[in-house]
Parts: sequence; C-alpha cells; structure tokens
Amino acid sequence: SSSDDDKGSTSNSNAGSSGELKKVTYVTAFGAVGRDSFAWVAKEKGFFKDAGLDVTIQKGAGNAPNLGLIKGKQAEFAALDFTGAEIQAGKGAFTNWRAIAAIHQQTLVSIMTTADTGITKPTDLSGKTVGTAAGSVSELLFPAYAKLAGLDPKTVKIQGAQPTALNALMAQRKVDGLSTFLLSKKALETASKKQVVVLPYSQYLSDLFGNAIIARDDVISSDKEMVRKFAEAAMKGLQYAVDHPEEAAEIMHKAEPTAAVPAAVGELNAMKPYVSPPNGATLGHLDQERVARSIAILQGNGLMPAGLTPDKVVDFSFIPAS
Amino acid sequence: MTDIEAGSRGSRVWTNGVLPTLGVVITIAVWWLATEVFHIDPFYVPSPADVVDKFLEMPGFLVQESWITVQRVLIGFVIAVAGSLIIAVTLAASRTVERMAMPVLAAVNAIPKVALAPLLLVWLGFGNTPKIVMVVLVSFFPVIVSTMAGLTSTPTDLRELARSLKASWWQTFVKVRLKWALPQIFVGLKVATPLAIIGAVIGEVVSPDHGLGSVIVGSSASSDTTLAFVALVLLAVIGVVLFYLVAGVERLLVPWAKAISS
Amino acid sequence: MTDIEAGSRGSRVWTNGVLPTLGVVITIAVWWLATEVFHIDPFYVPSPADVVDKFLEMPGFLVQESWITVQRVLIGFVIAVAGSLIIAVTLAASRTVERMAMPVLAAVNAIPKVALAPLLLVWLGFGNTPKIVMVVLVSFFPVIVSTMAGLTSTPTDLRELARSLKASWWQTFVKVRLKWALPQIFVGLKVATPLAIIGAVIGEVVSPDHGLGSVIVGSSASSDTTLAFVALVLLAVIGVVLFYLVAGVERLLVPWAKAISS
Amino acid sequence: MITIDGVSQTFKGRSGSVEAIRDVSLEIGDGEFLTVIGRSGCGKSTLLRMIAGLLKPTAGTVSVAGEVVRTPRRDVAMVFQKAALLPWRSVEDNILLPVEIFGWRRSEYRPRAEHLLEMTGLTGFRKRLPHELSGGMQQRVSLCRALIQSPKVMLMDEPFSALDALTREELAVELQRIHMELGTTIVFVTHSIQEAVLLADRVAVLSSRPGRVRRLVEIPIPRPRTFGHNAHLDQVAGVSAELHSLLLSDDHLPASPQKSH
Amino acid sequence: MITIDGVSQTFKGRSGSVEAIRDVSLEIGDGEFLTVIGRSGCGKSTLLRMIAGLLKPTAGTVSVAGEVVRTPRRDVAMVFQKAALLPWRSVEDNILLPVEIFGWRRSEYRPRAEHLLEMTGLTGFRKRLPHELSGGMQQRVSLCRALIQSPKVMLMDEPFSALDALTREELAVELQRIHMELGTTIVFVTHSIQEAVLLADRVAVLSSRPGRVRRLVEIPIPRPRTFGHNAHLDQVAGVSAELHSLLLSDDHLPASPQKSH
Ligand SMILES: Nc1ncnc2c1ncn2[C@@H]1O[C@H](COP(=O)(O)OP(=O)(O)OP(=O)(O)O)[C@@H](O)[C@H]1O
Ligand SMILES: Nc1ncnc2c1ncn2[C@@H]1O[C@H](COP(=O)(O)OP(=O)(O)OP(=O)(O)O)[C@@H](O)[C@H]1O
Ligand SMILES: [Mg+2]
Ligand SMILES: [Mg+2]
Repeated sequence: SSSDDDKGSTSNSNAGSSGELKKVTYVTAFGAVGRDSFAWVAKEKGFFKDAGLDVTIQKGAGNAPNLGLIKGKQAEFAALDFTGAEIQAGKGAFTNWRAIAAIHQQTLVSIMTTADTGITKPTDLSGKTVGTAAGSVSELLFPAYAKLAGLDPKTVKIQGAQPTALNALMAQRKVDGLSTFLLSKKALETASKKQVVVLPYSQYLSDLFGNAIIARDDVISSDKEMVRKFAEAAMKGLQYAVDHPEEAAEIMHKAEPTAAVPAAVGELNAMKPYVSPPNGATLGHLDQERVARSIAILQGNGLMPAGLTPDKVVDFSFIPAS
Repeated sequence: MTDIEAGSRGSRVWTNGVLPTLGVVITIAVWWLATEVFHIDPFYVPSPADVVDKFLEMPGFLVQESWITVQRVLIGFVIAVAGSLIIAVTLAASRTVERMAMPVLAAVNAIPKVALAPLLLVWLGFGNTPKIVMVVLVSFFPVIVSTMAGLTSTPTDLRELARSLKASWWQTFVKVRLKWALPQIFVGLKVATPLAIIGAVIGEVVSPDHGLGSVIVGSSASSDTTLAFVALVLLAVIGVVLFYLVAGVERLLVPWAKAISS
Repeated sequence: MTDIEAGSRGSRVWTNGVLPTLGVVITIAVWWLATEVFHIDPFYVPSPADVVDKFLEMPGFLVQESWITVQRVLIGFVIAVAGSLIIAVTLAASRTVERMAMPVLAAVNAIPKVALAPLLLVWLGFGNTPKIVMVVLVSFFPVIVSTMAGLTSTPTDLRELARSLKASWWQTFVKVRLKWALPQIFVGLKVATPLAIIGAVIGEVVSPDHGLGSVIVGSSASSDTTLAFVALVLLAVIGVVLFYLVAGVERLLVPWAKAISS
Repeated sequence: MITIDGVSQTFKGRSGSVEAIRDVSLEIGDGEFLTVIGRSGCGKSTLLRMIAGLLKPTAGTVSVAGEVVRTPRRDVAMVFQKAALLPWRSVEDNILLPVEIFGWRRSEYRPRAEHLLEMTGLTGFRKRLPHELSGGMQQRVSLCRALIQSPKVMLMDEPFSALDALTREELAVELQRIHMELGTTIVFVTHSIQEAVLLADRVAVLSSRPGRVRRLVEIPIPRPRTFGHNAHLDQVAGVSAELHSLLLSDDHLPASPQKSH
Repeated sequence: MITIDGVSQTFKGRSGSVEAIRDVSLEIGDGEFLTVIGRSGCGKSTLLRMIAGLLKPTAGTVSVAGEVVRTPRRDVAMVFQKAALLPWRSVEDNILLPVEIFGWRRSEYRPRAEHLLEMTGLTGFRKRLPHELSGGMQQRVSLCRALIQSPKVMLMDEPFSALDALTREELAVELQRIHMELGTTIVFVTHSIQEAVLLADRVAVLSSRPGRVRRLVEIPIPRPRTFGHNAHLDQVAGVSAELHSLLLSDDHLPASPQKSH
C-alpha cells in the first residue's frame, strides 16, 4: 500500500543506497489509526531507509489475522496487542514470533462509561451490563481486573458485541459501560456527546503491556542486525509521533486518506503517557520481570496453561538496557 | 442420455443415499489426508479426528447451540421467503413498481450487512431479533430475483388460456403463473438457504449470545481453532440438511417438472 | 396483461430511465426525511447531504478505491462464473457426480466465509489474491444451482431433436441446452453479482489494503460513520450498476426469452 | 351473435411488420355453425384470437352478443391450435380448470368431465399427466376443456387436426349434437374441406395473407349430417370442389409478409 | 432398409403402465414409401421414435441398413409431430441446424435452405423467430429442417397435419419428387386416408392400443401420382374405403390403457 510513496522518497533523498534497501513488510495493529501512525512517520521521515530498510506497511486487522500473517511468513514484522499475543502463545497457537519492542508500556484496556451512569469506580459496575468486543482480550481480562478491583465478576453481565457497535451501544445506553481500549475515548465522546469516564485496567493490572512490535523468529535468527535496526527506526518514529502528533497524523492521513487527522491526534495525545517506560528506560523497553509477572497473571486467571516463559514471547536481546 | 429411467428401488437407494454419503466421505478423507500429508498445522486446519474429539467433549452444548442457530435460520428464512414472494409478486405484477424498486433492492442487497451491525444492535438490542433480521436481510434477494424470473416466464399459450377463461389475476397467478414458476422459485430457495445460515452466523457474531456464531466468536477468543472448525462443520451439516430439505419439498411440489424436461 | 407491447421510444425512456431514477430519488428522500424528522444522530445514520459532503472531501481517493474493489469483484466474478459453469455442466452431465458433489458444495457454501479469512491470509497474504478468492467463494453457488436447474430443464422435444440429429454432447450442450438455460443462468448471475461485491468487501475488511472494504475498516477505526456510509453508498451504486450490466447482457443474449413468455 | 366489423390486424416485429388480417367483416348468427378455411398463415388463428378478445384488432371492432369485445368473455370458449395443457395437472384436472376458474363446484362437474372423457376415448387416462399422452390425446383433452364450459360461443382452432379420420368423424357427430342441443354458436377453423362442408351452416374462405373474406358459402344440407357415405354425397362433393378451386384460385403459396412501413 | 422385428413398447408411469406397441414386425424396403395410419394414441409416434433410435423397444429390435438401431443415425431424419423449433433461432437458422450439427458448411447449404423456404412458401419469413409464425408455418419449417439433410431414411410424424389442403397437396407432390429423385425411404404417419393412399407404396394400418400391424395394404398406382381429380380416382376411392372400414372394424375408441402389473 505504501510502497509507491516509498519509491518516491527513496529516489529523493538517498538514491545511492537505494539498491541495498532490504524489503520487509510490517503490519499495523489495526488499520490506520493514531496508535499505529508512527510506522508511517518512520517511513516518511526516512528512519527506515536510514536503517537500510524498504518497509511496506500493511494495515492489520487485529491479533489473530496479524499472527496468522506472521505465521504464514507473509510479513516480517507486526504490531499487536501483546497481552492477547501472550495468551495465544501460551496456548501454543502461534509461537514463531518474539516481541522486539513495546509500543505501550501498559495495557490500554479500560472500562469506559458516560458520566450520566454515575459509575466512577469499578465496584459501581456491580449489577450492571458491560459491553465488550466479543472474544477480545478485554473480555478475557475482565474477571482478573474485577477481582483485583474488589468486584465480583459474576455480578456484572458481560455483553459481547461487534467492536464497531460498542460506542453506539454505550451512547444509546444499551449497556452501562464498555470494556475497550481507552484510545476510543474521543470517539465515544463524539458518539454520546457526554463526558466519558475512564477506568483503566492498568490501575490494577499494571504489569500488562499494551501494543508491541513483534518479529518473526526465523527473521530474527537470520538477520539479527536488521531486526535491531528496524526496532530502532520504529521507536524513533514512535518518539517523533508522540512528540509531533499533528504532523504524525497528517503524514498518516496522506498515506491513508481514510485516517481522520483529529482522531489520530487525539489518540496520540491520549497514548503519550503510556508510551514512556517507567524509570526512564528507553522507549520500547520490555521489562523481563514485568513480562514474567504478566504471564503469571494470565496463567493465574486460567487464560492459558502454565509453561510459557518470557523468552518465548520476547527476544530480550533487542531490548535496550535501561 | 438414456431413455430408460433409473427407477428401481436399489438404484434409488444408490443415487440418493450411497452416492451423497460417498461424496462426503471422500471429502473428509481428502481433508484428513491433506492434514496428514502436508503436515498442516492443526492450528489452521485440525484433522477430522481432532474435530470429532472436540465435538465429543461437549456434544450436548454444541447440539443445543446448533439448534438455536437452526431456529433462527428457520424463522428468518420463512419470513424472508414470505416477504420475498410478496415483493416478487408485486414487482412481477407492475412493471412500473418493478422499474422503480429493483435498483433499490439491488442496492440494498449489495451493501455488506455486517456494516449495518451497529445499527441493528442499537435499534434491536440483543437476543433473537437482530439475528433473524440479519437472516432476512441476507437471504431475501435470491428468492425475489428467481421468483420474478419464474413469474415472468409463463409460456404465452398458458397465459392466453388463463386470459381466455377470464381468470382473475389471482386465479391466473395461483393456478398458472406460480405453479409454472415453482421450479425457478426453488432455485432461489436453494440459493437462499445457505445464505440464511450465514446471515444467522453474522448476526450471532455481531451480538454473540448463543448459537454457532457465538461459538465461533468464543473459539477465536481462546484461539481454539478446533472448536471453530467444529462449529463450521456443524454449520456445513445444517447447510446440507436444509438444502436437501428444500430439495425434498421441491420434489414433492413439482414432480412434473422433471417429467417435461430431460 | 396487454397484448400491445410498450414499444415506443418515449415509453422506453420512461420505463428504463425515469422510473429507476425515481425509485432511487424516493429512497434518498425517505432516508433524508427520516434523518431530519426523527432527528437521527448522524453518528448512526448521517443524512444524504453529510454523505455527499464527505464524498466530496476526497472524491479522487474514493473513486480510486471503488475502482479497486470493482476490479476485484469483476475478476473474481468472472472466475466464479467460469468455474461454476464448468462445475454445473459436469454436475448436470453426470448424475453420479452430481449426487456425490452436491452435498459437498452445499456444505462448503453454508460455511461463513469470514471464518476462513485467517486461513486465506496465512496462505495468500496481502494483495488482490485473497480478495478475489473470497469473491469466488461467496458467489459460485448461485450460478451452479441456477445453471444446473437451467440445464436440466430443456424441454423433451428439443432434447429429442438434438438426439435425432445425433448431435455430439458438446453440440447439444452449446446449441440447445445452454441456450435454453440462459434465462435461468442469468438469475444465478443476478444473485451472484451482489454477493461478489460483498465477498470483495469481506476480503478487504480482513486484510485491508485498498478498496471500499478497507475504507470501511478505516472509518470504523476512527469512528467516522459518515465515511462508512459513503463507502456503503458507493458499494450500493456498484451493486446497482453491475446488476443492470448483467441484466443488459441478458437482454442482448436472450431477447427471445421475453418473446416466448408474457 | 358475433359481429366482425372491418377488423384488421398487423403484427409489428423486429424485422418489419406482418399484415395478418385486412378489413374483415362478418356477421355470425346466433346458433350458427361457421367454418373457416384458408391457407396456412392466412390469419385464421389471428381472427379467432380477436373474436376471443385475446388480441386487440389494429382496426375495426368485434362484438359478441351486442357488446364490443375488449376482454375475453366467460360465455365464449376457445380451443387453441396448440393444446395448451397445464403440464402439472392430470387430464381430469385440466378439463376441470374452467370449472374451478368460474367458481363452479368441481363435484358437480366431475360426472360431466367423466362423460366427456368417455366420449373422447380418454377414460383410462383420467389421472395421467399431459406429457404421457399422444399428440391427438392432448388435443382431445383441450377439446373437453372447452366443452365442459357449455359456452354460448365456441371458437375452435383446428380442433381435430391431430385426430385420425374415425375419431374425427365421431367427434364431429358429437359436436353437431352439442351444437344443436345447446344452440351453441361455433366458429370452427379447419384445413379439411370435407370437414368444413359437413359441419358448417356457412363456410368462410379466407384469402391468403393478408386474410380477407374471399367468399361465404352456404351449405344447405339438412342436419344431422353423417360422415362418410351419406345421402348428400354429390352435394358435398360439389361444394368441396368449389371450395377447393376457390383456394386454388388464390395465388400460389404467399411468399413474403407484407412489409408496411 | 428398415427391419422391425417383434418390437414392443410399454411405458411405465406413476399410475400404471401403458402398452403402446405390441409385437410389431415390418420390413420396409430400400426406397419404399410406407404410410402408417391408425387411431390417435395407437402408438404411431412411438413406433417412429423407436425406428429413429430415440426410444429403446422394451422387446424386439429395429435395424436400419442392416445395423441394429441403438442410437439415432445421421442418415435418418425425423419430422416430429410437434414442430420442435429452437425459439431463439430464426427460421433460416432453424433449418440450417442439421447442417451445423453435421459439420457441413453453412454457406454451401444456404441456397438449398432458400430453395426449401421458397418451396414451402416461407421466403419472407427467413429472419423471423418461430413465435412469429402460425402453427402451419412452424410445421413447414420443421419439414424443411428434415429435408435439408437429404437423408436416406425420413421418418415423418404427421408432417402436414397443420397445413391446408392445397399446401398439403403441393408439398405432397414435392415430397414424392424428392422420394423418387433421391430414393429416400420414407415412413410417413398421417391421419388422412387419402394422403396415405396417394403417397404410399404400402399403407400399414395399426390397430388401436396396443398398436399392432393390422393390415399392410399395397397401393399399386403408378407414380408420379397427382392429387385431386386424377386418373386412378376409383382405385384410390376403393382402397380408401377399405382402409376406412379397417379402421372402423377396430373397437370403438380405446378406453383405458392396458394395465400390466
Ligand atoms: N412418454 C410417455 N409416457 C407414458 N405414456 C406414453 C408416453 N408416450 C406415449 N405414451 C402412450 O403411448 C401411447 C401411444 O402414444 P403415441 O404418441 O405413440 O400415439 P400416436 O399413435 O402417435 O397418437 P397420435 O395420433 O395421437 O399422435 C399412448 O397411449 C400414450 O398415452
Ligand atoms: N405473435 C405474432 N407476431 C408476429 N407475427 C405473427 C404473430 N402471430 C401471427 N403472426 C403472423 O400472422 C400471420 C397469420 O398467422 P395465423 O396464426 O393467424 O395464421 P393461421 O391462418 O392460423 O395459419 P395456420 O393455418 O398455419 O395456423 C402469419 O403470417 C404469422 O406470421
Ligand atoms: Mg392457426
Ligand atoms: Mg403421434
């Protein structure tokens, strides 16, 4: 999709090295939205090219398809929800990948509701209906979250629905709250025209990561240097994107006209706090301890069998030391 | 191409019982072989044995969910068929109405129904209604198109006969045109049946509460491909059964159609 | 019910041009009125004006994406039709094959294709192929069923004529059976056209690179309902155009069908 | 009973138009038996369809019982040139179709249907479907279907064409009986000059395309007339010869359709 | 040329079976003109279909030119009782259908088609579709379609039934000419005794259902024979009367189909 633009920029700035550019395919987490805009930024700003890469950006369609694309060797790199990917790896479904950088240090899954429901804390959800994308990570994580937040998950009715229907359901008060990514807050505000209350899961599940960039393991073993360069370039792009949200949004909009600029800017601003690692570690850092704890949480809540170890989902050799 | 009809009892059992079973068995065998020979990852395509094992883990539950889906399919299908027949008759009766309505129907039909899911959910909520509406939305068009084609293909001599008897519109319709159209209507019904099933599944994926669609959603949540395949196989079984049910009704209602053609 | 054909130029323009336009205009008017009168939130259903405005924000891009979808639809549709015709002919030629294959086809057809999307992605990756495969998967069945119905409905006297001339199987097929089946095949084609469009969109939603399906994905990712509606309207337009294209080809190929029926 | 007044019919088709009937005027009396002869393609069926109200004349009017015919009438029954049987109905049900459509009681008419079947030699085929019948048998079914209506006017388009000489004669006798008993007005198209003469009060000879009434011949033989070797053999032979030469004096087979505009 | 040896045909249907033909044996010589008469439904078409190889006899065999008939042969042409025209083909294209199917060159046969059209009075209708023709015109097209094949054997099932007396006579003359010129063996089913006598070398009279050969009548009138008022009028009348009484001596119209098992 973006390879045409790519050719253009190649010939403009760095014609000499164009012959050596290595072609790789990267799949975004979901379509072209704010949280994924950094890929286009890295490409447009020449970060990938500087790393010797000619990156084709493909729009993803969620965890399962993205993991499928990695498994089917249709792509070298992908972004996806790390927690969901951990669960799938834990179940032995997809194992030919390792995370190489974190996009969001914390899970973005949150309870969202409108102010008029009077729900301000997790325990208010008791006896209420929560809508969630059927089969999503947020649905899977809800019991764990509820328990930690002192709420009996059995007292909450979980209503699965198609993701695109969630905001409408909330706005129409067909449900009392949503369990979804907090990045859709702005969209929910637009839909409901009400103040939106956000209760992030990360408040109780602070060890879970949000999105991460993964690489195929055979790519890692065959060209470690390239993978490292890719991760670095992507993180450079991420940094640039959160620092210049408007520009990032414009860059993405140029490549993908359906991506609305204001929405992307809103997302980038909303995700900024989640991007920087704690303790001043470099961007993209994946803490081995936290990964281990996140696995423990998922196993402890019966979301996957025991046996997964952090090194099976993360290649820590790419993680910049803190 | 032979003149002698294969009419004996034995050959009937052969053609209507053994051969279809054979076809299904061969398909399953090929599937099995493929998974074995090409070492297809069971995560993508589990072997038939895995699927059977999975089914036997929770047969009661799966049968119950299947039944829920079947009910939705049937209700929606009946509504769709009834509605389509009425619409088709109206369109076939008035050229003006037909010319005005047909593009709208074609347009509505070309819209991917999944995209309407949010609307359906917001307006109809959860439960059976949105699924049934989905079934209707997905399966009405083939019945309309085929019924109209059938109704407008009455041979001139039969139409003249009805006219010469001064049969009322309704009499002509029931005794001549509809009867004549039946074989073609059944083409529409046969095409609509699987669509109805898919419609129900779409509905159940959009607002998963029960049914095989929600089993598929659940299985994808837990990356349980085998369970998803169990659901798909059950849907396929439902598809075949409903298809042959429709074909059976056709045999009952239009035995003469075979006789006047070869 | 009149004998006198409405054959004058003016009335042709009326029935084939003015009436359909009128139908579309009425639909849009009702849509508009509904959004105005019931104060429907544009988040759910934007007004036609909003949709037009949105379209005019990026007409070039949208037309280009539509064109990509159309290409996929057309390629897939042609493949599906060609394949279906071959399959239908095979099935119509041999009762044994028909009895064996039909349940398998009915089963395959009843499986929701979206559930197969991940498989397609793994095997076929990005680009046009998975979308075209989806188009084929979604639209083959109606053509098979209707073609088979058409091929097996040749009147006995025409079949006997061909036999008495000792026409080869192929001659009988081309000169008699296929010709006779054409009106019914076109029923299948008309039903398959919108399905092909939906198939392309499903493919594009599953691996969104280009096309209106990916516009829908993009719009839902940024909660831009109006953009989604623009895509839906464009799909509807494509649906209508393709439907009438098929109907036009039908008129060209089977002008006689109308003449021998009323 | 039937007044045909300056009736014309021109068919417009893709490849030019065909003038089938030109300016035909005829007066058919109540209870009259009129036979129509004329060369193949001269417009006999077209004329009948116009009388039946199935086809609007492009010029002129047809009246039946004083009323201008615009749509078909229930007291006019038509026997089509092709049998036009409903393929899904058994022989008996095909015959009872008019009964059903007129809203009469089937049970009341079943004996009559039975009788007609017997008369036409179809008794054993009551429950068969049309495709199991021979051509002549189908034609007889279609005849029964018209007879069961006991119509005031019967328009018969070559009703005996597929029947053997004997069946033809037997049915002709029956038809005369019905004609006389019920006073039915009958317009009967045939290609058999002998049949035309033996059945008719008057014979209308149509010229070849465009069909015009070439001659109206009175047949003053008393009824009931028997076929074969009857008393009026000479008279019949004479009229037959006359009709034959009338047809003959027409041009050779008409070659091309009249292309108007 | 054609040997029919102990042929029977029983149709099995839902409502019992019908014995259409029982044990018919016939020897038809090379170049012979055989006409077949018999009551409607007695199995004439069935017999023709068996000779044509369209229907397998339930007992007995048919041989043409020494070979047992199992499938249709290209040197045998059939004129069906129903016109069986392809509704999407123009008159000319319908006539040229056998030419196409036999892989002959259309251009070579177009003049012949033209000639046949002229002979049957259809010239102006070359480009019309069958539904624009009258019943008799359709029948003539179907006749032309058989004639264009110049077959060795021609099986004709009431080919003139929808034609007027004159056209009938003209075409009968043509048919005799073709028969004599090309030495075509012709089996000709008709309901007209006069036609049967005037065309045939021999007339086969079938009994009513189940059809058996009731009598074979030789017609020793020298050819070419003319119709109407010819020299052998007496002879013709005599044979006609004989045939008539043969048919008559048969039972009344057969009532019910033979129900075997
Ligand atoms: N396909 C069929 N199925 C069942 N019965 C049939 C079939 N075809 C013919 N028959 C029966 O066989 C008998 C002979 O039919 P056939 O058509 O040979 O008669 P025919 O002598 O040609 O009569 P006609 O002069 O009326 O054309 C009839 O009683 C008919 O009912
Ligand atoms: N529907 C039609 N469209 C065009 N032309 C027609 C149509 N019906 C009849 N004709 C033409 O009108 C003329 C008269 O046809 P009609 O059927 O009345 O003849 P007919 O006298 O009944 O002949 P036949 O004795 O062969 O049945 C024919 O030349 C025919 O081609
Ligand atoms: Mg006629
Ligand atoms: Mg016959």
